Amino acid sequence: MKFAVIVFPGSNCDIDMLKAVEDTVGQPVDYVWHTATDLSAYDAILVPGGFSYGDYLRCGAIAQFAPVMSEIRKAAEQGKFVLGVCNGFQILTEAGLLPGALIRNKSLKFRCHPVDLRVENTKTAFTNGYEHGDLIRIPIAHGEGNFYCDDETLAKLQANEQIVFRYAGDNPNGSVDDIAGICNEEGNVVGMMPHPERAVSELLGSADGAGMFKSVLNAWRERNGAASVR
Amino acid sequence: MAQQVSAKEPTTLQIAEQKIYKQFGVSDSEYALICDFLGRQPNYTEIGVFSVMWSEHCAYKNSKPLLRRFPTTGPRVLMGPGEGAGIVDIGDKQAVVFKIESHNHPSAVEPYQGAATGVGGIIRDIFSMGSRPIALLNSLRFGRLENDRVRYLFEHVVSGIAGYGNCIGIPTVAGEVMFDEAYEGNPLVNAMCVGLIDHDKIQRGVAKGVGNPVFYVGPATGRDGIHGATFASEDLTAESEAKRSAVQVGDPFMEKLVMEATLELIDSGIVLGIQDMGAAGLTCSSAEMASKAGNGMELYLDEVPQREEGMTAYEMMLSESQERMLFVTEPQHEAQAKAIFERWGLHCAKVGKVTDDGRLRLFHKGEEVADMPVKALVDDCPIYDKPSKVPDYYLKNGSIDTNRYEQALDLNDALKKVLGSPSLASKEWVYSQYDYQVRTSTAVVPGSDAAVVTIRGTRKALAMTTDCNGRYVYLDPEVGGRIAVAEAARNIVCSGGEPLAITDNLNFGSPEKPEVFWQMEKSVDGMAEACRFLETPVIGGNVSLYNENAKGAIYPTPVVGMVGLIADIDHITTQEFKAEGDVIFLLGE
Amino acid sequence: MKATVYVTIKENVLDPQGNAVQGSLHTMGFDEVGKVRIGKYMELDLDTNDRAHAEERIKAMCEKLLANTVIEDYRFELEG
Amino acid sequence: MKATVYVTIKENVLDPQGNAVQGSLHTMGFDEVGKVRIGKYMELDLDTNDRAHAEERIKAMCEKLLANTVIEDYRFELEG
Ligand SMILES: Nc1ncnc2c1ncn2[C@@H]1O[C@H](COP(=O)(O)OP(=O)(O)O)[C@@H](O)[C@H]1O
Repeated sequence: MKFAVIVFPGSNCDIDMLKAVEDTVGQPVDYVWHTATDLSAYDAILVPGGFSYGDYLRCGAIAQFAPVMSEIRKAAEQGKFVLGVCNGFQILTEAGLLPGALIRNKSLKFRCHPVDLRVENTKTAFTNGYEHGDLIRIPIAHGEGNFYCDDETLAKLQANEQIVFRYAGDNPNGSVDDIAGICNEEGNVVGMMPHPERAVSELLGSADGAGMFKSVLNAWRERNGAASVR
Repeated sequence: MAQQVSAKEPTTLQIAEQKIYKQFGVSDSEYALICDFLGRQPNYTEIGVFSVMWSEHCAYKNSKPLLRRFPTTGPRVLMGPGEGAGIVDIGDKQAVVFKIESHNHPSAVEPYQGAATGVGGIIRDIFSMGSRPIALLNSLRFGRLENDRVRYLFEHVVSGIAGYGNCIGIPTVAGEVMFDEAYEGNPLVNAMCVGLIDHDKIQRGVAKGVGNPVFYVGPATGRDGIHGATFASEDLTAESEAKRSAVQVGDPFMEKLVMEATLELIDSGIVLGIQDMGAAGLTCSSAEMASKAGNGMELYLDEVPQREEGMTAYEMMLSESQERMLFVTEPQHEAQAKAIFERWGLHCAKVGKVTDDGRLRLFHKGEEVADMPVKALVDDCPIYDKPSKVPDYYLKNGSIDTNRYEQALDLNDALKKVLGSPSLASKEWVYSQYDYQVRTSTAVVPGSDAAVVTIRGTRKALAMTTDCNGRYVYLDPEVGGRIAVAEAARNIVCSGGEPLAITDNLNFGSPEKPEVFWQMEKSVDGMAEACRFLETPVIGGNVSLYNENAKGAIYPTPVVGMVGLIADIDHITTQEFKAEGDVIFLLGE
Repeated sequence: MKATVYVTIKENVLDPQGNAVQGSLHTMGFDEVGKVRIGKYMELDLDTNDRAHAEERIKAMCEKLLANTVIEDYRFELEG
Repeated sequence: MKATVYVTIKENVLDPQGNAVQGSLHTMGFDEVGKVRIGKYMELDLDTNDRAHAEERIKAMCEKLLANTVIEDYRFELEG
């Protein structure tokens, strides 16, 4: 299985994401530049956190026009696995690959600390290794992670089981329905504010995020008929 | 020498007759010296360039004699003070690079941008050595939180530090904050950056190779941060004056691009010398690079990217626009260098040439507008030995019989007071705004003694901390100076590290006051003694003087930034009690 | 030609910044302040003299980049 | 009464946000766009009918909180 980590000008969790893939599933992984026009070689596309284009204007707003975005859109339509974390999530919503928008934290402050997440949907490619209702500890680090959508969209998200993670303790940013992560209707595109790539080793505080990388490898193996890993 | 381009600038004669140089902080005797070095009177651009090169900030003219008292060498020291940052060997052909710097005065005026650009500046010092920045620290002092302006400063300084560090993607892993009336109106904002480097990648800021081109990279130069004297010299209407600002605005996104491109450029092996444009921008970087190589430099100012129209030579040389670098390569590598910057969306302009005449010569609009000996600019600033005097408060305190005071009776009450003081309370409000985990190497996050950052691909880690208690230093500068170093060392040791070296930021009041100069002397002596004893040499630092408010000087605050090596990640220790039943020991008296 | 673009947060979307500013103004004693909404104000120089064309282009810029219509409304003015 | 406040970055102060948006608009093919400056736009409801008084108060709010006069300019309009 081959992973791509997309690098925009201003991405800064790209290295962390690549190392997390290496450390958790040991599969081939490349940095792919924002100007790339072909992602056909990759099975999973990871859009990392950071401050693409300085987060100027709105987080993720400018990145949606990078050449690689139309390739990501294509990959998503083909059912490939796409994960956006933090700024990556913001980019996916700005690009319309996921519904809603991420606005300023209610506190107006950047917040960096571990949070407890409840796994609400284990059917996505990135969460099949968890049990429904699992509590996992994963750090957040964002100033604009307050997920917003209108009531109609929220009802749809709930009805289709598109809410993947909810904050289990205090909601750190004021998001609608305590949402921390969502997926598209098909479940192959996931976006989340917390950073699973920062939670892949006990030395750094938690290894609860490793399951997401293992899940997607499983999903790929199931799809391709190879034996699954646990 | 050609007269100024702008008719608004004072003429050479006016500068001499009206003693305009005094507005730049150049004394009569310094002016006379400059005339000697030039063999004539300086024009406006030249006096501007001299004034910044001969400022305390660049020349350390009041503090150099003191800095010589620090031990600066050791078996592990690869580079001591003098370059952008010091470098210490950590084995396996790897080294750690670090330095601390202050941005006190800009932060007092515009706390968010002042703090942000302070962080940006220290990061440039680290990556211009060829080193990958891996962590940021800071040391902050404010007045009492009851004061509204202090709260404003505190809140915005913290968000400025967060704004810059978070965006560029370097974790802010440790620091300290204290509140005391002594800092009212004059907050201290010291930022430290730590980087990693392989021995064979170490760069210096030297303009090597006569005839080689000099390149400018980064955003266009604007009129930011230019000496107030410019404003005074122009016919400004009230309206145009209101529209201007001397404050520099940071652009961490731009710096991220400049950093990545610069590291890639250095990695490619074609850089002969590189330096960031910090204080006094183009002036300081060009003069210092030429001086270190024993060469001269010509700059063609029309080639300098400009953000505003009609900028004069003076304005371009003195601008402190942020996120800019100057580097030298061989002519045949020009295309390769440009291609690297282009990939990062950056423009790189050829703005000059290395010469053999030992002079800094500036050309603008077809004329030579300045011609100065590099050595005079960099090395020949007069050094002053300031008078020093034991302050009365110190003599008075020394005669107090402390046994006369009763012991606090209600210990519960005393404990509550101590715990409730903002200086001792948890700093979570501060550090939860910092992304302290990006780069996924922070093994000990803020909240323990020293922060610990692991080194990928090895079992090693680095412990780092900033410390100083200005009140102790005020009460007894020598002992206080020793305590600052010792406290830092204890924090490192408690985290499992062996102290390697320190960087320091000497924050003091006006050196013109003999009592302040005495504090400087004594605390430097105390720090130097502790450094010798602990074998932690001083590999770099920064001096910030004239920190005063209406009531006088701040507490003398020589902040110590220390880095230690943890040989194996299994040695990392944290502060908290681990399990019920564990035995507790008290070390020392 | 100069374009001025105003981007405001939609009525039904929470505006944390506006709320915070309102709160601060009250603490500072400006009790007469009711609702506060904070948006963006942009000035763009346009190298064109064709008003109708400029209008169309600015609209496209707003829809695509300058505003996020999930949470924001926009309007613009052209001048010169 | 309603107040509209416009906060802009002073002329010679760097506007990284404006620069980034300008660059992005060019990449998107909006080549006619010259300089872009981005500021803030605020709407405040005021519970008062005294225009002169409101003017004075709004000015104070701008100076103290709404604008950072070290790097920003402001202007406002009153209505209603
Ligand atoms: N300005 C700051 N930036 C980052 N971390 C900070 C800052 N101030 C304090 N901290 C962190 O908070 C913790 C406690 O700090 P402090 O109160 O100074 O205690 P100590 O000096 O005993 O370490 C430390 O881990 C320190 O790194």
